[in-house]
Amino acid sequence: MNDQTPATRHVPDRLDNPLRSALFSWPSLLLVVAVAIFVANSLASPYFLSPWSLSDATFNFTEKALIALAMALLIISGEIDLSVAAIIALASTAMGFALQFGIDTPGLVAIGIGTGLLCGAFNGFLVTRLGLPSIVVTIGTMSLFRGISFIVLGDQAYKGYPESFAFFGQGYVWWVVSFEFVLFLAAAAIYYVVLHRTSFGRRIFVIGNNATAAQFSGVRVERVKFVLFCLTGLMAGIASVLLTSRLGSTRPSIAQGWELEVITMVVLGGVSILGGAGSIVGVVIAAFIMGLVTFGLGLLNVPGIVMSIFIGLLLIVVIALPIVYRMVRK
Amino acid sequence: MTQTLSTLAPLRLLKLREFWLAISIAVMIGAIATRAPSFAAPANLADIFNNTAILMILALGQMVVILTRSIDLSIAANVALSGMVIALCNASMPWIPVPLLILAAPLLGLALGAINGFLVWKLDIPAIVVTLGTLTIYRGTTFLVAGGQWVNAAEMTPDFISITRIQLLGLPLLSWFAVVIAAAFYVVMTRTPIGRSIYAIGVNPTASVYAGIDVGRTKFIAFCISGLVAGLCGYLWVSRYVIASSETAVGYELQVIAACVIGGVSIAGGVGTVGSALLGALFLGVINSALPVIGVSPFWQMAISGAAIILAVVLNARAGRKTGRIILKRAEAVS
Amino acid sequence: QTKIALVVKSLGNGFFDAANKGAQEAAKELGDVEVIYTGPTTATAEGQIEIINSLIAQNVNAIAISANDPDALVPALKKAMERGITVISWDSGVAPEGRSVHLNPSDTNLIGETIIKLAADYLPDGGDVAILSASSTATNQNAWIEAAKKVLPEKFPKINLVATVYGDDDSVKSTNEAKGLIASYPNLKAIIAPTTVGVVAAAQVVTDDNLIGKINVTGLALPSEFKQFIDNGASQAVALWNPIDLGYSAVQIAYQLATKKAEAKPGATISIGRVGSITLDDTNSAAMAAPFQFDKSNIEEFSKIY
Amino acid sequence: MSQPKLTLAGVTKSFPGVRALHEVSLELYPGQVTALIGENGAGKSTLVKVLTGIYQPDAGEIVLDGKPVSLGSAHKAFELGITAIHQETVLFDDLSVAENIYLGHAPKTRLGTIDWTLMRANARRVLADMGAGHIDAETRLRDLSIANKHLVAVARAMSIDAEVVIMDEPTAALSHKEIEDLFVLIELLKEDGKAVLFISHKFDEIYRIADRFAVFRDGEMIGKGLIGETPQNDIIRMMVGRSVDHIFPERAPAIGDTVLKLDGLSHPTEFDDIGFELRRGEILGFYGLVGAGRSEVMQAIFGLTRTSRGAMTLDGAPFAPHSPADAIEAGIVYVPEERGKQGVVVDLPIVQNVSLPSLKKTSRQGFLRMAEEFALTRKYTERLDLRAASLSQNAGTLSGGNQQKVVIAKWLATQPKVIILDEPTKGIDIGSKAAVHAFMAELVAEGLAVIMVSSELPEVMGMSDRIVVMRAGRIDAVLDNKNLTADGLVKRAIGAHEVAA
Ligand SMILES: Nc1ncnc2c1ncn2[C@@H]1O[C@H](COP(=O)(O)OP(=O)(O)OP(=O)(O)O)[C@@H](O)[C@H]1O
Ligand SMILES: Nc1ncnc2c1ncn2[C@@H]1O[C@H](COP(=O)(O)OP(=O)(O)OP(=O)(O)O)[C@@H](O)[C@H]1O
Ligand SMILES: [Mg+2]
Ligand SMILES: [Mg+2]
Repeated sequence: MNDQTPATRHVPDRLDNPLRSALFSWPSLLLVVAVAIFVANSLASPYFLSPWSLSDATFNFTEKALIALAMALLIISGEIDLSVAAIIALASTAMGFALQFGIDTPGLVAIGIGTGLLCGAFNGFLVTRLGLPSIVVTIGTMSLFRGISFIVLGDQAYKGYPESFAFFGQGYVWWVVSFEFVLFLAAAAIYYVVLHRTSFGRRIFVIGNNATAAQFSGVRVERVKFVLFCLTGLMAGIASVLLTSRLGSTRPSIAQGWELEVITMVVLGGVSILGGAGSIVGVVIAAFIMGLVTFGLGLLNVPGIVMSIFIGLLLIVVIALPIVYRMVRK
Repeated sequence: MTQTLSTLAPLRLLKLREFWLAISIAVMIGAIATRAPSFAAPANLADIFNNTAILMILALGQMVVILTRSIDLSIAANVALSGMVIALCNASMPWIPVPLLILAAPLLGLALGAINGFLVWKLDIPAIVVTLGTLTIYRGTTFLVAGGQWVNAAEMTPDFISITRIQLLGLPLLSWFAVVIAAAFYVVMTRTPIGRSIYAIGVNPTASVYAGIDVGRTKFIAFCISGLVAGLCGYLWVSRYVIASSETAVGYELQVIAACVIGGVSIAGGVGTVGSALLGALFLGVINSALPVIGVSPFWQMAISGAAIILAVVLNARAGRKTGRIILKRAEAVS
Repeated sequence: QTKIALVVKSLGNGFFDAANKGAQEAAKELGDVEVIYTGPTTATAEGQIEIINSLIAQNVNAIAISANDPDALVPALKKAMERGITVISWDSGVAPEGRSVHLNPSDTNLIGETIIKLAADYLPDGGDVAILSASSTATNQNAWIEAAKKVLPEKFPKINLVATVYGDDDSVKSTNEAKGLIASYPNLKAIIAPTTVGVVAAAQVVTDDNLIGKINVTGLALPSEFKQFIDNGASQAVALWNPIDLGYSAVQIAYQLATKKAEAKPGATISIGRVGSITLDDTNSAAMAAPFQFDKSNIEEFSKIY
Repeated sequence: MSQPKLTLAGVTKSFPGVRALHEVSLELYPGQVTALIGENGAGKSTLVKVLTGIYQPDAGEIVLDGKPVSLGSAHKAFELGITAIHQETVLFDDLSVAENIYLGHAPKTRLGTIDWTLMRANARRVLADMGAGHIDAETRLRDLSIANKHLVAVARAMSIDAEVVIMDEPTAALSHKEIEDLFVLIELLKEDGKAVLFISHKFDEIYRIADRFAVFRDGEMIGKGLIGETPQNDIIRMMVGRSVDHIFPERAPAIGDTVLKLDGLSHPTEFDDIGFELRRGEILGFYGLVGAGRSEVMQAIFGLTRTSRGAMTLDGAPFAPHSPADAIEAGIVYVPEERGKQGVVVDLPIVQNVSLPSLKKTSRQGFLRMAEEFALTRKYTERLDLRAASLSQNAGTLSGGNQQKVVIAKWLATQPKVIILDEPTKGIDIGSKAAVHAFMAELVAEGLAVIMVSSELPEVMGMSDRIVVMRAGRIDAVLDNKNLTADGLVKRAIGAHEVAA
């Protein structure tokens, strides 16, 4: 090579201080918000700071949050699934249907989760194999899945789930710690590791940033996306088991409108809706924030629709804050 | 006119798609008529058109936003809030002339749309996030302004309810609203710089900047347009269903998006015409009116419209599939 | 102080707002009672469960609920009872294991018969009728329709029930379903809507489509919301019980049970202030008065009350 | 000498962390072509964007015809008669040719609506005037060939009756023939008295077409003058701060056995009957006009494009990749043409870009090991002399040449058998270009087999052992790179030799 080239210079691994950047990251901002809401809640209502209250509060969001974990991965990869709530309805219907044939608890759980997985695979097939935009596909499957529940159930309900089945949505593992909550924490830990500590997780980020470059670099983009759709369906199936167990019955209209709440959770958690960025920690904190806000306001008997104003404002304000801060500083 | 059409609508393919959609709607009506002859009667068709009028108007507004690579999830919440405010005005101040209220409704919607547009433009937050937020905010506000009450038929003035029902040349005024708005959209989208800019920023935002188009401002205008028609539909909705509640049009945003998609409006932006949005809405309208008539259980309705959406998307994708560059053919053509 | 939560199917519904009036009246009468009027915005079971959870946390003394789903609410209400909260259902019931008492606005069979009779009275020659109900999961509507179907063959042989459709207590859906009924059954003579939302939507459709005189809309309606349709002839008569009394009674009963002044067991009699008293049957439910009929002669007067 | 048409004084423009332009001054004269020269990232395109109203300068003055002007938007700039053909193709695939030309300044009717009839007529006239009458004003841009698209971009610039015409690397995406056409057009502009700013990395072009030059380095104006009075070496020294003798590296080719063999490989619409052999230690050049289908063939080898007929063998064994992942596993890698879109992931750190195809190697049972990733990245980026602040810097913040190095490093880390380079030096400055060429020589010396697709004749002739010439989706000839003439190759590429023979 050219002999006038200076000797190879050393390029450091990183310039920033990882601790410092963690301190100024999205999850820390959310954590501050979460703590503020927690404090505000305990000041506003004398009932808030009781272990049973807090435990009850978790039921309002754990099922949605379980789906949000998988949805976060899906959105980071640049896709979206609007059919999750409909999957819950269909999976629940499948379980109720199986119940008519005397299938017992383990079988029901398997059927619920399996149905979710199948629905996810169907979405994944349409999106990756036929190359259709996921937002449109899942608007369609959202009607289709719930529609099938309506065809099967009509105005009827399935009830009479076995005693042992009630544990998933109503049981406690230890004192006030519910099974749902423990399951959520465990799932969050697993998703954290998958997204941030494995090569599979790395590929999700790469795909979300630039699917073409990912493909040109040997990432099997379609396969990864397919797996993510399946995972999202699977989590919706699990949520369906929990919700069905908690309600003790199945109606085709359950979990109506959950898809937008799940997506709100994910976006509030700092996942870029355009794909390529986000963290599980953020999503978990966002789930807690939404749970705390709704429960706190519920204690003050604020109607749900008014709570949603808070959630909507929170979403826009929290996302706008760093942008406005940057603008003002400039 | 026909000559202009061929270049206006950027895609010949798309026109073909609209043609097929129109054909399939006609075939569907024909098929239903074999089972229920009254279905194809002009009066019933006019009725279906009238039933679909609001969906068509909203689909046009949504299309404009989708063309700019955005999406307006708050469109139905905007309908609810504008409708509620107008209904409350009418109920509490019956002396305000109804035409004034009809004028106020779109302005109110415009203001709500402008909030979306402003957040997208100035803060550069993705449209789906902004409208996901304003969706809940607008709906909650609907509840708050009415103090949790509904406004029902008894509280509204007779004029307020009946204006949209006035028959003109065999169609109710509601249908004429849709006709006039569709015509206006056609002119705006094909003949005005702003209409073309909306297409341009959807096709290629970077290139638009180079062509002197302010992408943010154009998106802002698109949201204003969608807000404007949503506000108008707020009045139309309340007048048609004679009730204003915080649950007005709940979940309807997805229907509106589905109408666009069925019509072939590309969710990736830049592709879609006034005709396509109208036909997409009409397609859904015909299905919804037909199912009860041919005796399909109401419980099948949802699954059928879901399947229709998926089918339409698959077919649209087939039609729009890139054919490659075809080097070989081109080479033969040259030699 | 006794805290009683009046949980309704959905907020904003005129029927429940009227019930709340009665509830507040009862609270004032009883003195040391606070009534929390609450409910989801959309009529869903999940929405009601979240509300029940927060009521449990607030240590309310009693919950009086009009349920969106008889089964799905049971686990949550059971939990409430385990934490010492008195739970009763009213208007739309909960399965017995999820409540101590259920207060029917009226006798189920009686309502079933009344809604058919309202149509039959104006159809001396009989004919096709159809039912436009609320949501397919609404307990009370389903029970009434069931009862109506039972009495049809014996008492109203000339009436031909051609369809039952569901408008989900959503004006748009109800409107579309009503239109669908009219289009599919050209000989339709009456639409029976045993729901205050559906009945208004159906009457509006009949008015719009110039079918006044051809199709009679009837069912359960709030006089204040429905007056104009009696006036314009879209409907001959409708019926309803007094929602104010219903709310009043629900709070009264909840109070008696929560303060141990009464006990919930079959055969027990509970006094409900100015309305009188009720006696529990073997499923611990009781019914109030027969539905009251409104027509041209009295709608004016009642539309000022509720 | 006439007065300058346009004068810049003290123009400064900064981006977060980068000073793209610093107190730049420049004059453009009517009837003259000024060449703007500088390394990648010197600030040339930034200057173009400032002049066309897309970026607003932080400081400085722009004077047009003696009057200071402010260029608040792209619209304002073309109203003042400044027009540009930008480095990236910035057109609208789904709009018609006429609208592509007139978007933003379409003729209006009396009612203020767009006059489509007049617009189409004008578009036809503009195209005809520049000798592109074969392009139908009503077709959708998507349906045009790349060269014709470029002509539409030129037509758009011409549709504005501009006094100042700027061309930012207009020839980078064009091949020989279109470049010649473009030069004719530039001559016409000169005759018309327009002031032209011409940006290119190719010195032969600059010396052919330009009257004056200006050299940028790190955002600053280093020198300017008349092209005719300044030797190339002086300009290069201004540009890089040292002299670069760009001679293609001397190699002693040690050609080994056949690694990759294609036999009758065909695609339904894009290419037909492609057959050649690639041997160890060899650089096989692919030459052809843009759109000849070379990239399509390469992408088929890389498992991106499905083929309809034919077969491939790798080291004698049948090879039929279904995806790039298959190809990479088999030892074939591809440095794509569109660096920004297909090569690097701009919003991810360098280290993640480089380790991406090697994740299997650096991770253990699917779990990431960052230390391994950094080690791997360091090894290969140092070898390529990557200039970066840190390895955790986002790849998008690097200059074009350095991004290309990241892509190459990524592939070297997989230790491939065959490396395909598609336009490896497109848009790369002369310094980096020499580095890439030297590096290719090293690779083959180590026993790799290299396929190099290039539209640049000197590069093809200077680097290749053998040259495959492609035309319209078919192989025209496979030639030993001995005693070939540039003229002969071009004739083969455009198909003129057959007529002549
Ligand atoms: N929008 C932007 N944001 C941040 N930095 C930018 C932006 N645009 C350009 N730069 C930086 O400004 C510098 C000058 O870039 P510019 O594109 O003008 O270079 P150039 O001379 O045109 O190079 P090339 O020959 O590769 O085209 C580079 O360091 C580039 O990374
Ligand atoms: N009609 C077209 N529209 C858009 N892009 C095109 C068109 N024709 C060619 N291109 C682009 O130009 C580039 C070259 O095309 P292609 O790969 O088929 O030919 P090639 O002979 O390999 O040319 P190159 O020497 O540029 O690689 C590719 O990036 C391709 O995407
Ligand atoms: Mg440049
Ligand atoms: Mg190429």
